[in-house]
Amino acid sequence: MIRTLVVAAALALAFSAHAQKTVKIGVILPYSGQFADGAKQLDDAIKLYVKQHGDTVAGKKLEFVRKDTGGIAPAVAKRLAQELVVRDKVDILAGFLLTPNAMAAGDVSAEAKKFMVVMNAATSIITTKSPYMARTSLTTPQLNESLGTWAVKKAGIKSIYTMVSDYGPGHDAEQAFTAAFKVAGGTVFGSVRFPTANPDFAAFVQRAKDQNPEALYVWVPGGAQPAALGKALAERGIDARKTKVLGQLELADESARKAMGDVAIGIITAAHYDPNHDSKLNHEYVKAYNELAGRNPNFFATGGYDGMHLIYAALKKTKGKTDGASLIAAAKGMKWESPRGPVSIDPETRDIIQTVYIQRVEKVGGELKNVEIDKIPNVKDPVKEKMQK
Amino acid sequence: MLGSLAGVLFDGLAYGMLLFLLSVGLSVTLGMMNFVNLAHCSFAMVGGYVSVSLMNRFGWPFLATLPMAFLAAASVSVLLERGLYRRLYRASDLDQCLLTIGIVFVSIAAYAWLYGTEQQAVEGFPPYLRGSLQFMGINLAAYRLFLVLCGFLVTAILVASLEYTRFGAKVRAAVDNQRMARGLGIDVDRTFMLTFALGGGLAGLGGSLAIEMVGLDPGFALAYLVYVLIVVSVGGLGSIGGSFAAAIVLGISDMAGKYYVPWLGAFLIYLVMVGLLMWRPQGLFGKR
Amino acid sequence: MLSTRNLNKSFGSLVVAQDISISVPRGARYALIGPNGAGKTTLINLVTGMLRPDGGKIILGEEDVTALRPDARVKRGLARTFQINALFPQLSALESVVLAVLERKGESKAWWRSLPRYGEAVDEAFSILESLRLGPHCQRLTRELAYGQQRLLEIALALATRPRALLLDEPAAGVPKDESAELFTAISNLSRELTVLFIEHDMDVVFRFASRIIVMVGGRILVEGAPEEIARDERVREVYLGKRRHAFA
Amino acid sequence: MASANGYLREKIRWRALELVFWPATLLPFVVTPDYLSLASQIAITALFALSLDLILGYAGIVSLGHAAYFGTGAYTAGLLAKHYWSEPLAGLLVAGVAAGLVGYATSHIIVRFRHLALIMLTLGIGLLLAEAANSASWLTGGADGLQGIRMSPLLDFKFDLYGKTAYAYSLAVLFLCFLLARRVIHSPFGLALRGIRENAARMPAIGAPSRAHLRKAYTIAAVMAGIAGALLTHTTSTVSLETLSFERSADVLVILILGGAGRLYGGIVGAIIYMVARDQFSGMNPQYWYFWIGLLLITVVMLLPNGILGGLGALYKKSQ
Repeated sequence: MIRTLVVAAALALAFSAHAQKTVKIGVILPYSGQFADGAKQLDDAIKLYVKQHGDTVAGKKLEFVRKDTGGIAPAVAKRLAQELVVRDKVDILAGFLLTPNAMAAGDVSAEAKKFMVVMNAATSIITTKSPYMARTSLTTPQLNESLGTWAVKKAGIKSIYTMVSDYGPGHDAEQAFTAAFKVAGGTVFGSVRFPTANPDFAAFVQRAKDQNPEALYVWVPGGAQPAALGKALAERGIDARKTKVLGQLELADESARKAMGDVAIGIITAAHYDPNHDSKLNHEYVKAYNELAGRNPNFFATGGYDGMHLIYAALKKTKGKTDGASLIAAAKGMKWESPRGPVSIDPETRDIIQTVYIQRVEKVGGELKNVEIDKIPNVKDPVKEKMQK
Repeated sequence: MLGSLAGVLFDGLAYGMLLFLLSVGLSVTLGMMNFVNLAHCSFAMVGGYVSVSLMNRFGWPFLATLPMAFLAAASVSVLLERGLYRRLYRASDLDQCLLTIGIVFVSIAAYAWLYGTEQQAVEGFPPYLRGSLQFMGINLAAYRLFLVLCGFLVTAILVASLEYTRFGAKVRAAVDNQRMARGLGIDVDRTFMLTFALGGGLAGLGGSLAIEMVGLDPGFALAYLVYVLIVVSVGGLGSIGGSFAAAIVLGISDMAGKYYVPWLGAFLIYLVMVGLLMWRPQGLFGKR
Repeated sequence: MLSTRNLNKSFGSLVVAQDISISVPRGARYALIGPNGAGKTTLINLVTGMLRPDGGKIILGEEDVTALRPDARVKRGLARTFQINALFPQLSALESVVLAVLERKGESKAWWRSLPRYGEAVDEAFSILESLRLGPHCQRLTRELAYGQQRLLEIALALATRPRALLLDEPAAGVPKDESAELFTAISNLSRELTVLFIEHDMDVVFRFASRIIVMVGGRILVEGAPEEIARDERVREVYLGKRRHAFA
Repeated sequence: MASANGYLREKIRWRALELVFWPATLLPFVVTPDYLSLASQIAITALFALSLDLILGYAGIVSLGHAAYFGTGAYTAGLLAKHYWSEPLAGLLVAGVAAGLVGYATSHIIVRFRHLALIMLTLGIGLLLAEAANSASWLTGGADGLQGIRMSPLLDFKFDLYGKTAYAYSLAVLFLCFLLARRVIHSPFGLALRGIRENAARMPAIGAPSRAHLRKAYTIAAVMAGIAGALLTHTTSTVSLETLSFERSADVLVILILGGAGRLYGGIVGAIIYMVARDQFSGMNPQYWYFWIGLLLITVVMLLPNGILGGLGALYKKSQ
């Protein structure tokens, strides 16, 4: 009887020792369902980072546990986060493509004091949900307020007509853009909202064309809708070269440009990352990502790639300590050169500070690309900035 | 203002044609054969992916891929009919639901594995189908015109073949009363198989025609299921003409609603459906 | 007890009931006969409210029930059976009759107390089944009962609503000869209070059980009279009985 | 021959299997303490499936929009907890009443239709309610979900990470609702519902006000679905449009058919098998688990007609 006790004790010790040696990272993404493509992009970037930088940091081996939320499902996301903490004993929560899921998991990060890295979800107030949370992607107002100011100040646009998808992210983007646009002196003379589920854009674009606006501001979620909207613009004879078409980067990402064809030329978007960005680090990153995933990285991927960088850097700084408090302290104020350009983590809001690029779709060497025509460095999240004042 | 009214009506008609082409196959399988085939859009996906691969990988012209999409989807539906559906002809419609939803799940995962989850971009799409033409001051998109043409063509062929040919008579007889049809010497089993192939093939054709308008990714099998069910139920079971009329009514009212009353946009198609069903529960031209 | 005045009904150009006025006194046993398609079942559907008449009145006792919904007419004591069995396959015979009894007593709204607590209704249902000699089969599923027993169950369901007037639509349809005699003896010893109007094709049964006979042809009443008159009436013979000499005459 | 009443009492008696099943639901506390939050969401889904079984299995109403009442309950509980009163039990009752009112209102439309028209009307009502919740984002928080829900503890047990309180709470409410459902099914009203399912045309001929019965059944089912929705809000402090979505209505229908409609336990068995399978498959293969769930559904429907319990019941009878 004694012998079995000794063996059990030894085993337990070994197991806990083993636990010291590894850092477990729980990745929560919508691997299946409507947003599966974004999740795949982000996940490939995580794999790329680990492949490039090895899977041991500060002497500890990294271990990943992947969980699928299946789409917008905060109740499921919260349960998965709880299971990761309680059952899989993870040290770090990562991933989070969608805002509702990030919000729900934020509660778990706060309660369990686990370091959490949001790699895409873009609603501003997410980082307020837990003091141990940092974000390495973007916030919707960050891009859209910069675009609004730029549209009046630099592009000299006087009046604009806005068309956005009728749900949370669409409202946030429109509100951010129009606020900055009006402050800068522009006027919004009309707006319309698309239904979120597979709309047909013809009627809305026709309505916009009838107002023959000087410029259009558009926001649609990624996936099939940018291409469908582009085609509707072409069919209605709205030429992005004459009527300025402004929007967030999804409107002119690679799959949208490929599906739209030459119709896309002239579309102006605000972006925090584009594979066409001219920097040595970015070219290497794009080449390596193509080898691994067979296509160019988009902003989902880069959010994931930089998220991993933040985790690696924080672990190095704390020399492998994995408790939430020390990791978030290490993360605050972290600065580094990302494929998108210089980025840093705002010590107060733990959100990302980055450069916002204004880019136009042009035909370069027979291929449609986003060409940078302007940039606004070191943009903080305006919503939280106002909250602090 | 007239210009845009005619424009909205044309767009509504084109959108209705798209809904019709996607759902006509279901009005054959669900409508005539009374089989709750929720996997209808999976067959549409089969057609869509076949024509995308033919165009992107083998450089086929778009129009040539349409018959191939029809045949591919038809053969897949025959396979499934022989293997699975046939055993559930007399099962409760709940069991038919379970089987077909199972097939939808399998098809989504299979296509995500085969083609990846990203939107299928179509290279080499014929330019003459992309631009738009001016006709009496209205801006007609070429592809929408093409869809309207396809809609009328498919309806004409279907109504002619089902109403005026021996095969059509046999199908309607077999569906109405299996026992009696067998009594008259009709090989009911083969007729059902061919009818199912027709339904599946039409779905495949609808799928490939829809790519240009609404794109294609593995989630297609669930995304459009609701709209297809709406068209078939409002149109009335067992009537091709019913689905045709319902698709046009829904297409135009949806488009007009989004143009004239945008804040009501998303509600409209469901309100129209509820209204029509409460007025005619068996559907516009439904028999039972 | 049960009477109709100038009932009319037509589906477009097809006239299924034309100016029908009948009157069945309390406790009577009336038979309704006529060739197929004469409108017999339609008349029953009109009287029970399954079909809305285009014109005319239906009187039950002293009350005009023309505008009432079918279930309201049943509550006032007008019950019927169906030509083709319309029963509850997965319910047992006892459960079916208990359901009808509870509906009559308005107790089927009770969703809190369990079924066995309604002993009174259960016993009443059981006694109805026993009166139709279905007692031993009361626990078997309706689906598993013999066809003849199902016809008896149809009658039991109707009786459970304690009707004042009972309309039997070909009660013995599809029942073999020997069993139908047993069926009709069960019907005949129903209470004297109960007014019965039944549709039947078997002339031996009609002439043995009916106190008066109504003959319908083409949606109209051809003639009404005692069995002997009907047997001798030339028009009936021509239209319906054909040339065969009738055993009775 | 046992007396008629004895036969009916025999049909209602608690079966041995049932007396084993319910205590077994307490095992997760001991055997799988790490799976309690999953267990609580299974109990909630089982309650939701049970409410659908009341109208589908017992009254024959096939609904593709039952999430409308689940979501109404979830949002009512969420709004109540956020603005007024975050004590769970009161929230549960108010949510149930709210869902019941919506159920009663919509039942007037539902009971007048049958077959495909009925299914599509339930679908339409569900989708309209989901769109309304999305456009009323000032109230419901729209796509980001309702934020700022702070649940106060249940009888001073906090809703914590480990899900102990959550599972105990969900299981208790599921058991109470199950007892209620069992009583309803074995009551005269339950018999009338089964009569409607077996032969709706015959009911008027025995004086039964079918529509009134169906409205009452639909309202009871809506109350129960609303309570299930409120349970999800209380145990996860999150509410999103997903609680009103077509996917949730389709999922619960699949779960009920998988388990076997019309058998009270169909929804519960279906929920356990479907959600455990989904959790395990998606754990093994986050991207393509749909394939295995689809295969599971096809196998069950091919081998066990009328769901798992239906199929097993038939096999058991055959072996007698």
